[in-house]
Amino acid sequence: MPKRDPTTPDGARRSLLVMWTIRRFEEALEELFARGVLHGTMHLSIGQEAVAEGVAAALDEGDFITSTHRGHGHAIAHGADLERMFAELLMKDTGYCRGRGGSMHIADVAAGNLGANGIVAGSMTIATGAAFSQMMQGTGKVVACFFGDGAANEGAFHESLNLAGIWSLPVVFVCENNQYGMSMAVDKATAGGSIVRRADAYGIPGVRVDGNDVVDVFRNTSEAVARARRGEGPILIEAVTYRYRGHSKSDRNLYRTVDEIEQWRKSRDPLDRYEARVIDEGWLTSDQLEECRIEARDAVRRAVEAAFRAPDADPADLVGAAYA
Amino acid sequence: MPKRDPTTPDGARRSLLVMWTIRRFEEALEELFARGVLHGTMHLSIGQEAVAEGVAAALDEGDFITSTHRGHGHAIAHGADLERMFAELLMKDTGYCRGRGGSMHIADVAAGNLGANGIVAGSMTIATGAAFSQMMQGTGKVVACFFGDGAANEGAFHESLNLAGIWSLPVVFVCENNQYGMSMAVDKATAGGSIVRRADAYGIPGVRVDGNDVVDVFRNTSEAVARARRGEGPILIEAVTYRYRGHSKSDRNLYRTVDEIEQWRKSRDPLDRYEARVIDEGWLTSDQLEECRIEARDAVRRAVEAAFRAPDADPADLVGAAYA
Amino acid sequence: MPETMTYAAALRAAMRLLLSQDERVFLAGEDIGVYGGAFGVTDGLVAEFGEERVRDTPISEEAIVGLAVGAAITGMRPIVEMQFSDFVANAMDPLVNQAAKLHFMYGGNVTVPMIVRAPGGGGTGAAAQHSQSLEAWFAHVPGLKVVLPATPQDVHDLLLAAYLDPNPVVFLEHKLLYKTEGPVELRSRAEDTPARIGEAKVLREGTDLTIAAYSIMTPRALEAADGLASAGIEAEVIDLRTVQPLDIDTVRASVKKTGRLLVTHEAPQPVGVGAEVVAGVCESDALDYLLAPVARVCGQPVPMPYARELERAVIPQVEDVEAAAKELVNA
Amino acid sequence: MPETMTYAAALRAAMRLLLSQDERVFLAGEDIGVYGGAFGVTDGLVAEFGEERVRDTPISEEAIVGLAVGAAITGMRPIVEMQFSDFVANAMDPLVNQAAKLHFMYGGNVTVPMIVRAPGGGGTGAAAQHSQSLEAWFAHVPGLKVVLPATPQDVHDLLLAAYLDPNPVVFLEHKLLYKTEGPVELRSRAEDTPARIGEAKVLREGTDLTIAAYSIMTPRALEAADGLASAGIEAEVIDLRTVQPLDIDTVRASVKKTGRLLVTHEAPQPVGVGAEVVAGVCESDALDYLLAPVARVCGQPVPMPYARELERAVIPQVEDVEAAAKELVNA
Ligand SMILES: Cc1ncc(C[n+]2csc(CCOP(=O)(O)OP(=O)(O)O)c2C)c(N)n1
Ligand SMILES: Cc1ncc(C[n+]2csc(CCOP(=O)(O)OP(=O)(O)O)c2C)c(N)n1
Ligand SMILES: [Mg+2]
Ligand SMILES: [Mg+2]
Repeated sequence: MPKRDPTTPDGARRSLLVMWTIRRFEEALEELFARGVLHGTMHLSIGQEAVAEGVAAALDEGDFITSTHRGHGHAIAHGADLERMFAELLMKDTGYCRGRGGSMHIADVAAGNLGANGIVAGSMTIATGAAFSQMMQGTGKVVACFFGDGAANEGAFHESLNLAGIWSLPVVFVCENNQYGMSMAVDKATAGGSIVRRADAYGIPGVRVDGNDVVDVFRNTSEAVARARRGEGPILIEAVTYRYRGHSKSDRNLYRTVDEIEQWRKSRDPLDRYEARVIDEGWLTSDQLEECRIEARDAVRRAVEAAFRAPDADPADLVGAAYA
Repeated sequence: MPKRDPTTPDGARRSLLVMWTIRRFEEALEELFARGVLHGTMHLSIGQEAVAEGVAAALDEGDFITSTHRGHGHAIAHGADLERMFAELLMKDTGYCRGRGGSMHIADVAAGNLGANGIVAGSMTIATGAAFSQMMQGTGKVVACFFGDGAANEGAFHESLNLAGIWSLPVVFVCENNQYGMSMAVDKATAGGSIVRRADAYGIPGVRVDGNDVVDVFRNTSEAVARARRGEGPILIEAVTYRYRGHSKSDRNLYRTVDEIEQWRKSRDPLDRYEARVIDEGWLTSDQLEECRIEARDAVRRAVEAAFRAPDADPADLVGAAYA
Repeated sequence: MPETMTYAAALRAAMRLLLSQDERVFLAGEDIGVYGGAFGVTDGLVAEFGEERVRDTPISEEAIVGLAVGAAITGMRPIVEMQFSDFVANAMDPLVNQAAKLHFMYGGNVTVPMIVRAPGGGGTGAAAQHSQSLEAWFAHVPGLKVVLPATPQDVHDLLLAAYLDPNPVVFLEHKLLYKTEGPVELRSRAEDTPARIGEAKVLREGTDLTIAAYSIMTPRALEAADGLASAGIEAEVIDLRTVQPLDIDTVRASVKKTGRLLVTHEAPQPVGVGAEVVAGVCESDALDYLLAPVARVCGQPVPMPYARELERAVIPQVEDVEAAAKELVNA
Repeated sequence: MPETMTYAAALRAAMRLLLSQDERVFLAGEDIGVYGGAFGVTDGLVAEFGEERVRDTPISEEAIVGLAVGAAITGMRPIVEMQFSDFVANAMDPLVNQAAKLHFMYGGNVTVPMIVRAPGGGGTGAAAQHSQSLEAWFAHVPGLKVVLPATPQDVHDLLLAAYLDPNPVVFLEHKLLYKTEGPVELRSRAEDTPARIGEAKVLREGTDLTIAAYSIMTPRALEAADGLASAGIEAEVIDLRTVQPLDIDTVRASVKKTGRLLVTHEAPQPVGVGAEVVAGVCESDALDYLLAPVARVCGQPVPMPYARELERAVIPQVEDVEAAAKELVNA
């Protein structure tokens, strides 16, 4: 999708639409899951929509993202086709991965989504390689690498930031700090207590943003992207946010309180806050707001319905499929 | 070996003896290698003796070390038996590893040397585990973990410092920054340009010491060890030093100048400097100095000779030897 | 008196016993504390034994296994968990270059008594990066032992046996087995375990062919044998239980009796454990007893797909074993 | 006209050709620049092609392989080096969980054309952590191809073939082969390579037994065959050359001719490539032609020791192959 500025009327409409689409998409998945028509598990990013959209909005056409196990939002914000996403989860041959990948592996390499990844921090070295590729080819393109607070303790984090640092690669590392890596509170897992502070260890800038404020995410990412595009190297952005749902479908939420969840939901929801802002700043009217919501809901509905009608993934196609 | 204070007359004698022993030991190895009686390659620490001794002198009886591919000095400073070391390199059954390990794998776990390691940064997670063990068992013992500047870019570095940091483990991470990881200059390999600065990322203290000054290494390590022993957690020490010899036997030294090597050797040699200091401070007389040198030389000679007489490692013992 | 319990519960009971019996034992892994582990295996243990001994770790697989190595060589008895066995890809250095090698490389002067538990296998829709069966890698590495229990009783007994072993043990559980139930005699001391690492077990006697299986394929092989029986084919079913060491003698003896060999595992066929079983038979005098070429029923050589029907097609099913057995006998 | 050159030089020439021919190709690894690589394989290439395309990296194996994956899926043709194949233990996630899986897992919409070069094997006194032969791991992973050239000509031609392959290729060189010499016809375009990944080669015809080998065991098998010939035994020697895909048809055809099979590799026997070769034969009609149980001559099941005599005892030698072959034929 083309760059958009969520602080302009036109951009606000598009950003709001993206954020509502992400939420409605994942709510629809929850329903499908409850109906038993999905397989496996899934990781929902409800509550974190501002990070996905704030980053994606700051990217130019042709820029790349790498994503995580909690990647529906990233894919949608980067322009994924909803029907193909649903089709993937519904095990259809028309899905992004022909039913072979599922929730954790939505990818559209040609369109610049280098893929969701089931390995925590698994996409960090890949993002670094893709950024290297841009530098070598002189494309002027940038890679935005999403990862979680938990991923920041993997060796891959360290090796990636170091390599990107010494070679000044055009990659923006975006840590979605949603307070937990599964059940592990970020403070318990992170020596030093701060992820963004780690940037300094690699001599690169680090910036902490309000991950529930799409405008804050957008502005800081835009600067980081511009800097990277100028060849000045990587940046680490820590976007502070929160996940409302359990880690995955098996989560009993024993490691946090209902109160904590409610607190975030009530006072810091990224959609509520952005909608209020959009009205406040006069970027959109409340009618236009409502139109966005409806448009998102309808798009999701249409996509599910269409996906259901698609042909199932075909076991006969598996022979030799491990190789190109 | 028991703790010793290189700033006292008795300690100075012992520390000097250790440092000369390391140097003579490795010079003897060079000779043996030239004579073709060794197998494989080896990594000499000539020029870095002050780090090994400064750290080892700060440890109490019962404290642990983990070591690297360039580990002869660490082992000797920690009290290894020279004859068993030579025997190992000479492929004798009486060697520390019964001829199975060689230069890169001198270990004496019972005596607290948890082992040299051929994998760069390979001993860092092990040191962390050993420190965890001390904490769990309440031994009050500390682990000193040697590693190189190159190792600081491995994922294991990151995961180890993070884990030791959150659990406040009694481990002192000692980076021997000898300016190169094989042919790679530390500045080229290290984003941010500083290894000690990385400590801050984990919320632990970092201190840079003159690795060619045994007193500076000793004092800072002593403080770090005391702190770790009090349960206040890990520290990162960066000891700045220099390797005179090639990385290993196959090194043509194309990545640095002869001039650079000479500069270090002439003006910053750890033995020259410590000897001058020892005289200056009146810790030892020049006669005592000379005695140390002779004692080291003789000990090395005796050890080689004895090792040569030992029985060869026996292939018949290999059956089932992979398992305890 | 044996109680009926799940594989997960029997495994948990073994860990509980070890934590109670030996203060050197500790558990470490991602989300094994209050979360109870991704599959609930450690559920409740942190409440019972505290956060010190049932340790949630950061997401740092290399450090988790390295932690175990360092702790094991200094007197502890670590049992660490990889949340999914696929993530051991991040910990191959401490497992293979360290744990497996130290005892030998350091001349026998150290032992590395540690257990790495890891759930493997597909069938849960978790796709390519969360469904692998990697036992072949570990069985190929001298210094490691590799255990793959198939029943609640075995998972209980073999964990105790792994604890008693002074070597690093890779203990591979199959996700689909966790909820399976069976009778379990709980041991009251680890030393009471009757299980021995390196002993296969003949679960069903038969005369027409030998089916060698392990882990999830063991119950499937038994079910196939039932089906075969009603077609008049009597299969002898062997649960290998451990693949390093591998109890090839039991397989050879069986082949001498039945004259036919079928090996089955969920991991892909090329250079899998099945190949080793076949080779172990065909390099012995059991070869002379073979009435037909051997058969392997293994996972299809593709990464594990997500979609239910694709996954089913990749993973060997009861009917695949049955069909292959029939073909083998009727060939 | 073929020139005589070393294995290392022939390999370097292939890299030089690829760097010249295709600007998407780059090399990355530890000390591959001015140092020339730990074994001198890349010597001079940085002078020729510059530091941009012949990239010294930090000591970060996971990042090196991950770099290759990210670059490969965005249009580059990376050739990266693990300084010793043992260090791939640090890079199993990007290699196995990423490179091998992306094409399938992402529904075929991406290819990962990359080469991971790695020197393996013992015989240099480098001991347990610098001497492993890990091909069995990779051959077990769907999505990877695994190549182990034994001659200067093959290392040249197969590197070009690996470049032409759109899949991730693990390219395993043996340290002791680097200095071996042989005639090499240098290709002037990658496309001119006659080598095909998945094609074994019969290097010597024989009637009494089949010896299947690869990498360093190929020259040893040939030497053993010479010895056997003087004892009146005619061995057919097959160089497998690639183990994934494995050209089992060539082995089967040979066994049908000779009636006896000996497989040899330096890697330890359990669940090694040799087991797969045996299984591939014994699950086919070639089984019926076997006049004797198969034989495997493999590395002893211990980590690689340092001492020369210990190392010799662990690594299969010419005389081990010869002795086993005699036993097989005379059994
Ligand atoms: C290498 C690896 N280790 C562990 C896991 C299991 N796992 C999946 S998501 C997750 C938590 C990740 O936390 P974080 O990075 O903060 O991302 P979040 O789930 O909060 O979005 C864990 C432990 C995994 N998929 N990969
Ligand atoms: C995991 C791993 N990668 C690469 C190597 C090869 N290697 C051995 S030593 C070395 C350089 C290490 O540099 P540093 O950590 O600075 O230690 P130094 O040699 O300078 O003492 C390299 C690349 C190795 N042994 N292990
Ligand atoms: Mg998180
Ligand atoms: Mg160094």
